[in-house]
Amino acid sequence: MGEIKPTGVFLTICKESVNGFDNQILAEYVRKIPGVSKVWITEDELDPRPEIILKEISQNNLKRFVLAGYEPGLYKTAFSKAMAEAGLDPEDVKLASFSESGITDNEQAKAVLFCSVHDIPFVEAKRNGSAKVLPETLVIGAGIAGIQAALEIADSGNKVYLVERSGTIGGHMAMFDKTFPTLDCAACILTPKMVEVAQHTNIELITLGEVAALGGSAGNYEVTIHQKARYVDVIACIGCGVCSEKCPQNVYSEFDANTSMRKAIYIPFPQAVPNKYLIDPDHCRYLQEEKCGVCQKVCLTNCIDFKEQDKDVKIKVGNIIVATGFKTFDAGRISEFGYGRFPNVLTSLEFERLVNAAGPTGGDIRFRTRDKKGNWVFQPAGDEPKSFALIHCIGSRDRNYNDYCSRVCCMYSLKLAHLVKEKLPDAEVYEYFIDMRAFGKGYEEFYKRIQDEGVHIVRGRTAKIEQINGHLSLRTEDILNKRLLEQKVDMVILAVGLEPRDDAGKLAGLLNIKQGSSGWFLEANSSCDHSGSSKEGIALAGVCQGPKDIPDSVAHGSAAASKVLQNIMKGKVNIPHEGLHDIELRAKELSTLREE
Amino acid sequence: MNYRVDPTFKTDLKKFGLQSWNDCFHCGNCTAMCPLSEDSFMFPRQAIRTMQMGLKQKLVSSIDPWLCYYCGECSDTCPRDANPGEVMMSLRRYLTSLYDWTGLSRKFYTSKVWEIGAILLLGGLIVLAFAIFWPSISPELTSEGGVRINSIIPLKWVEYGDWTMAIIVALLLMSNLFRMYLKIVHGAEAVKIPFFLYFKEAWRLIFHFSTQWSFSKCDGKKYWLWHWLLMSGYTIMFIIIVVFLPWFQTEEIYDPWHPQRLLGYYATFGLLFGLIAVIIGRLRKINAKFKFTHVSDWLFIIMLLLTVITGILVHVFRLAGMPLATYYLYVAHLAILVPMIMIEVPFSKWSHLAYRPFAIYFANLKKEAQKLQEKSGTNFATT
Amino acid sequence: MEKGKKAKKEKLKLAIYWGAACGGCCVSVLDVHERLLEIVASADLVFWPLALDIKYKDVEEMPDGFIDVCLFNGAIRNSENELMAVLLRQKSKILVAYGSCAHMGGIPGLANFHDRDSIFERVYMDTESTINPEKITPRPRFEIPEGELELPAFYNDVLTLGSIACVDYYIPGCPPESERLMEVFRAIVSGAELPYKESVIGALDKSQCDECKRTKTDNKSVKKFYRPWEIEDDGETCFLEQGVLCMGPATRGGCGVRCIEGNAPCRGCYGPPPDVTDPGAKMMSAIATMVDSNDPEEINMILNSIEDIAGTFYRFSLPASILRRKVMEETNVD
Amino acid sequence: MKDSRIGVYICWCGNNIAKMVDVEQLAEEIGKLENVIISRDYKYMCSDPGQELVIKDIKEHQLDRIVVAACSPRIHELTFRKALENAGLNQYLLEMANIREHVSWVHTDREIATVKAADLIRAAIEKVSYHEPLEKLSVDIDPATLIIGGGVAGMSAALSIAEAGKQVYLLERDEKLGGHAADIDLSFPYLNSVASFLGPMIKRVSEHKHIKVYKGTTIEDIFGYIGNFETSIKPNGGGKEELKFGHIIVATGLKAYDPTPIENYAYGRIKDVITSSEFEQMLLSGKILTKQGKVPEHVAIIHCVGSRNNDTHEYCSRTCCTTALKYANQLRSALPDAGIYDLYADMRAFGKGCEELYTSTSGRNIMFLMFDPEKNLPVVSEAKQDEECEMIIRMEEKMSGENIEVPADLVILMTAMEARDDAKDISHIAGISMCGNNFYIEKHPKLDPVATTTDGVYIVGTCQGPKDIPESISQARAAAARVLAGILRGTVAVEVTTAVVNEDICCGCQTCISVCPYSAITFDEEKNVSEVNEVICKGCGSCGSACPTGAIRSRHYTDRQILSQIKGMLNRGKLKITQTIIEEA
Amino acid sequence: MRRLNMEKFEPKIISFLCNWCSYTGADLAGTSRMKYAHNIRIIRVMCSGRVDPTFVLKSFREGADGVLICGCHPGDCHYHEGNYKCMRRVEFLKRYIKQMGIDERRIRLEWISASEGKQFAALADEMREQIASLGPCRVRKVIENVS
Repeated sequence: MGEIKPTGVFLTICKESVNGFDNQILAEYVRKIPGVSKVWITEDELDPRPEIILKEISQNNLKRFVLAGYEPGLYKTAFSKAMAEAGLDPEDVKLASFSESGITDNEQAKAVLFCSVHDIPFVEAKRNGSAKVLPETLVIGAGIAGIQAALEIADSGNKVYLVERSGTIGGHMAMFDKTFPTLDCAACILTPKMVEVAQHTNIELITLGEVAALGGSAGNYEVTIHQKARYVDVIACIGCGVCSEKCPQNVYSEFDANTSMRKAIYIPFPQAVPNKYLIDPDHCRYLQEEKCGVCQKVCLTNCIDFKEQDKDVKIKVGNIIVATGFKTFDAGRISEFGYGRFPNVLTSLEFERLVNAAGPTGGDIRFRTRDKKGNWVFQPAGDEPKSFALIHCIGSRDRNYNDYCSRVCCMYSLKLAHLVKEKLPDAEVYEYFIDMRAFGKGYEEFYKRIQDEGVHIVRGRTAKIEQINGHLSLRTEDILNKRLLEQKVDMVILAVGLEPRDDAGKLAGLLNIKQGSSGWFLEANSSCDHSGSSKEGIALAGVCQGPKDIPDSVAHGSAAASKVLQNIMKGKVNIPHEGLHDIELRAKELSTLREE
Repeated sequence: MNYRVDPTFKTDLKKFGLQSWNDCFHCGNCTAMCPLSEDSFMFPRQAIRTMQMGLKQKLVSSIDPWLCYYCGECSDTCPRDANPGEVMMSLRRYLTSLYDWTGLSRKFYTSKVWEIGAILLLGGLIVLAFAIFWPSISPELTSEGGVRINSIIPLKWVEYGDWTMAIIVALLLMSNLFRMYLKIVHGAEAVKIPFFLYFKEAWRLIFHFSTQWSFSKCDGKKYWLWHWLLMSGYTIMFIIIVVFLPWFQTEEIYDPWHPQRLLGYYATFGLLFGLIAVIIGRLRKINAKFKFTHVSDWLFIIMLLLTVITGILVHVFRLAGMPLATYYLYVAHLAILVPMIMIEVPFSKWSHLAYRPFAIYFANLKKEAQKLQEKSGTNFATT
Repeated sequence: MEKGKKAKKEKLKLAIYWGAACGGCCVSVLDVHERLLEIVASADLVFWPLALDIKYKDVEEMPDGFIDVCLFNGAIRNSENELMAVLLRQKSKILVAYGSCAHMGGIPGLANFHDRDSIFERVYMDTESTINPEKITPRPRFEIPEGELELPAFYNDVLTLGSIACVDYYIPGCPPESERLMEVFRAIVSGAELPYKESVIGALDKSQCDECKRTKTDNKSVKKFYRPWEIEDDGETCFLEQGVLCMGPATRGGCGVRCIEGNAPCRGCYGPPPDVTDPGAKMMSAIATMVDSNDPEEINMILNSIEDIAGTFYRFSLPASILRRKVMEETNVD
Repeated sequence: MKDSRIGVYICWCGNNIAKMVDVEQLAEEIGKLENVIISRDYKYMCSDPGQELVIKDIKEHQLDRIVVAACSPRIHELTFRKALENAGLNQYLLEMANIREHVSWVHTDREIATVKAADLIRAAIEKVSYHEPLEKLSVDIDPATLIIGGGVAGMSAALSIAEAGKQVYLLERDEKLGGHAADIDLSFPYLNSVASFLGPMIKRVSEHKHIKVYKGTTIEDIFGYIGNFETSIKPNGGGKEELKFGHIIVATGLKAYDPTPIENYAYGRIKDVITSSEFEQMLLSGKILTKQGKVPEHVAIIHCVGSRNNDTHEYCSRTCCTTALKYANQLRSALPDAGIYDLYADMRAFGKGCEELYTSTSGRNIMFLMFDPEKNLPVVSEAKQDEECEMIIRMEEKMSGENIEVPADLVILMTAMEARDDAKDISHIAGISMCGNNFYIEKHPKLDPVATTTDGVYIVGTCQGPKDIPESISQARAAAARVLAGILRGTVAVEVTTAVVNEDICCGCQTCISVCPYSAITFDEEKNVSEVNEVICKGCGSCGSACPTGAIRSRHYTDRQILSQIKGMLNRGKLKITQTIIEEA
Repeated sequence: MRRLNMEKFEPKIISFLCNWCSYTGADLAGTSRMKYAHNIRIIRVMCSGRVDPTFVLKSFREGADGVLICGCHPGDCHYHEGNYKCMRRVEFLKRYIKQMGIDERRIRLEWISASEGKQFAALADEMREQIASLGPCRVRKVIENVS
């Protein structure tokens, strides 16, 4: 084994939210590694300014540096500069980034440090043996990313279990009207895929299912799926809809983002897959109070069974793909916008249903009004609003709610503005944004197009909404025109951001995968592997890893599938070293190999 | 004209308590949220922008910081935790120091040592003065016959002292206000103001001075009430002490319904209630505006509180007929009161009391002048 | 056996007749020049109003199937044409629709843009050189001193031969290329196996482009259509690629691409290749494909550069097309 | 109409159809039609007994054509096709009449609905009699893959495939692997070292037993179609090599925009105005110095250079904003006291962790200034002698509305990503379409972001549009998934209802070729005919209607089939049920 | 059995729908139980680009009073540009039939997406109204008279 040049190690843990590292323990550990001649803990011990570093280099006769911490790259350039000034190779500044590999504890941090000191990639050192892989795959979540991943694998001839918590597959995409920037209709492109899933012989679809337990290890997982009772025999049901027609119970339709009513026995939407009815046990009068049962009486095929019980399905799979998606931000949390108080302050998802040709009004834009039973719904008979405001960044880029950018809201808001203009050309549409993030292919062009369509696009975040005489009044600073706007509109659409699902933490616990600080599942490596999770044999697909638009989700879904296929074809899955000692040994071995 | 950006400007401002100077990403939420912001005076975002870019010339002529009453809504809803309200507060401190030609204001704001030192010095001088005079008057003090407050030091002397103090403070304030006027009205974007407007708009000065009405527009009349109680209490006390001291500080103790006592009680109550509310707020950090506290803020509060408490105690001991205690406390009272007035009023936080109404007055002057010019079709903004 | 021998030696009985035609087809028979001798050598002309003085009555007297081959040219315009078509069908073993008019209606077929009344109106009253104060138009029968005279009735529509009588073969062309005629003739004489009934002979299954020597590429996008004189033809590039409407792709070959060789675009006289129901529709479809725009307004502008769509695309085939004739809303023959 | 033995099955769909259509009488009447051997009505045709009924009848009555009048073919066409298959009949000899979605559910008059159903069924009968048996085809897939481009995307794809044990040929035009990523010091948003993952990646690619790397090699032409491509290459210094492969992944990457044409930025005129890639070189060398060798005291970063402007590129280059934030951090680290100015248009920090980077960067004393990317771009000019800085940038700051001057010693231009100059050549070679700005067009912008209209050819990374490293890797893997699935299947199913050229008719006019969106039609010079590659054809039928000679037939939707369907639909003929209800006008 | 009074003219309309958008849209109208005019007879083609002018002419020839062609919205075509090709053909055809004495309004090309069941239903009604107002198409009668 070759000598390690005299190395200075700068330990910095710069992100407040991250704890779990103990600088002292790490420093003590790293000091003992041969070749390490100086260790500084945080900026208190070494102000990382080039001139100070330069002084340290000459005082301690250092030849290289290892910067360790959560985001040590922040300091790297100062060290590179000092190295260059000292006549040393700037490439001898190595980073030991704990965030890159999603490391959260001292032992792994030590391993990363050890590898960095030895200049061995941590990923390589971690690589251990392998385990056999079962060819079956479990895909959790059947939104577009999950569907894509499932189809990708099923098309290769391997079995896929596709588990979906709701009664139909399709996820959020099925709810959308058009998709930006090409404006092709979501149903036109999604429903054929859904049908493909339904008809694929390699896909076993488990709707109303949720993962309840995970056993086994990478390559050979045993998963228990808790499947809720549908109360309708999927095979016998022919989807005629008589049951639903007669059902007396009205419930807000989740698929319509609670802007219309459905029955307690229902089909989420006409193109649902499976295209069979199901009973909402929380609202079914029979299941709640043993009264009614009309649906059973009118059913022509006798497919309704109130006695059906939830069941646990146990499956064995080699790989798991998590594609659980997101939920939209609860706009009611921001009291200034009056969502929940003012009926015509909508979330973008609600508006998405309103403009959808298959939505509650058949795509006609109407005020939200009370129906005969007093429910707030969109009805085809209502009046047309004449002016609209769209407010970006609701719950996103906001330290009071979510720090991160939800990535899709700018574009979908532009799209919604376009849809309004398309349906109501005389309507006035105002968009209030902070930064217009039109970054994807064709997005900027779309942004220009919307501007040309006469949508008033205003830079400035609306601060509050008040309802005055039936109008909604928005107060916004028009930054570029130095005006303070008090805009009166009929309808406000809040571009709500994306959030991890409420039970993301629970699932992470079940699967033993990590979540990042915002709650999104943590990728295997932040710089080069966004499809793996922190655990071998479990891949991530779509928004559950972080906000994404449709093409990115689809690509991400396919990428997850490629990880799985790779394992299946190899027949084995990598098993990482867990213990520090093993990694140290392996790193040493690798560095010896390199010397030779 | 082209402004040159200056990245070092904020280092100077930091000395005035500026903290998160660059967090703002300019969404405009604060301005839209601010109940006082209007088309002609949009703040705080623009002021923040000017500050971030280091456009000092522009900042000194700006009225915006004075229009802000720091309700804290902007800071509460700021998506970046950029704390616009606090920025405005810092700017006010900075501007105060700019208006102050003596340079003392800057010293007091930027250095704890200077501020505390000055207070101690002044307080010490008062105590010293008493210490020197004490032996010559002491026999009378202990004599029987109740407390004679004016015997510890001739009332005239105190009155002379008051007047001197008032004149010094007034001169300082007025000269500073004049500098403020020059910077704002004849600053970068000067407008020609017809003479009659100065009178026409004068009512605003009085109105705003006496009611602090703008503050009430900030949400929650509660805060306005606290503030007004504090402010009115302070003003009444200031006037009766400085101008009507012989009427106020009589040896004879009137019955409780006498206007002298009622006014005194009201002022004391206003001061005490307002202060307690502010202190609780600051301690609990209930509101954005209480989250960050500059040394000068605390010092002022403490000084005022001590003044009030010593004042009350003087009164209580006097009523209780405890001469010695009364006299000692009276000395302490003065030793606190004098530096408070001499330092806080012209150089520190309390100067806001004067700058604010004038800022509104100047702002409206500008606004009205602009309206007139627009009407007559001449170009305004002689930049 | 004797009979067979005799039959072999026996000359073919050939008839040629014209319906509504210009006479060009008959002339095309003569265009075989010296090979006429070859025809005469192996065939007897039993009926040819153009050349022989044989009356209809003589034909009527012939036994059924007496004529071996009858070349019928011209469309059916009046009752005489129809009568003769039916008669000749009866008397002929093989009835050949000879030339575009008999095949698809031909140029006379363009009269289907009008009806009888409007044609009479124009021809017998409105033409600049006509003086007809009594407004007399042809009548099928009228009284003359000698008695009642019967004349052929003028039909409202021009019909193809095929729609009147069962046609054995079609020889397309306006007029048919005489070389093709000789080929057919020789085939019949030689007793070779003839193609299936109702098929087109004397032409290729492939269309004009197959023979056309002009260079063709897949870049057929057109921003404006030109009439042949509006452009300077380079003589080498496919007409369509130059924006000149050429019916070549939807027209059978066999004529030797004579028009194109002569630097004129194909007009479609040889009729559609097999399987094409309506050559005009097919050609419209193909041409529309070439229109280089996705913007409705621009498309319309480009289409504006095409004169007389129906006349251009159905120059020879209107009576044989799907729609057959213009719908005359006013004078409909309900 | 050909002689055929047709069986007609009319579904009740419980009451869904039967309530609005008199199915029993219909079945009886239809049974009287020519060629209809069997005509039945049944409660649930899609149910197992319903299908059994069909199978039994086919066998017993030697039926050769089946018409099912039921729900939408989109729901159950596959079901009944399978039934036909089970009965030993070619599955394409089926036609469905949609009398539920298009009749019973949308009409309210029972008699009218019955007539309409009859019309649809008759049309189906007419059509089905012209149906032809079609065989499902498939082609074998060569398990090797060609990857063009050895950048991050190309290498990721290569590794994904090779790790699964399949052969990869990796072509790189340069002499080294790594592409643009190799010239980058740190990645955003977490400022991790790029070399730390790229180095091992290059090593693994170079040493992998299933990857054959050809450096300094370009490609001239590719022949074949999905599963069976071939090409010959001339590797550096070697002789000609023939390669055969089943899939192609194009990962040719991008080119940095040359900002010389933007006069405002004085690139090329003032030497301390540099591009982002030049700055990246500085970072790698650790020497952030002006051309005169001085440490800059003021550094300005200008966004959107060559992006979001009609004079250059209309599109947004997606990564520059966050890269600029990264630079700001690196500059702050190296030059703790310098003035750092970030001139941006919209801060597009959209990725995971990017907004957080923007926030934290704000805390590092960086001055953010906004300009309009479309008009009045900032102007960089040399400062006067007496100034402390080298350059002055004059701009209209949008957030304040002020005209300001920014001092600078070093100006970094965040140059746009643009398509490579040879993008067009590769697109011709691999059969990929390009959009106006020369980026490659994906098959479907949403659902097929890595495939192209040419089956078996995938586009990944920045050749498709600007992208950051993880996105490029994600795409590369997505393409790898496709390839691996293909290899695993071993064959690719070919669309059955393709177009086919009758060579006896085709005259070689080539009208069809430009019509085909998939370039499935090629021209055979020798035979002077067009040829449809059935492996590529998707069966849209556009060529069939464009073909002026009628030489192209769209299988299963032939002219004849549709024309007879029209006829059937409109000729009520002898059906009593229809005659008695509606008289012809 | 009832004999319908034909005083009210009920036109026959042939409709060509593309498989991916419009046919699905028409299906959606069905699944959503929207009621619309019965006059429409739907023929499914894979793409509106498959609609050959011959089909349209044939429909008139066989007695249709109107022809409705529906495809994916511009830019949405499953096969990229088939709908544009259809658009050009329809423009062409309209000119032709106009010359042939047929009202060009009898041919209509509309874009119906898979989610536009309601729009399809409305279109069917509208088309019926329009064609009814135009009266019966005489093509078939005329031709039958000819032959």
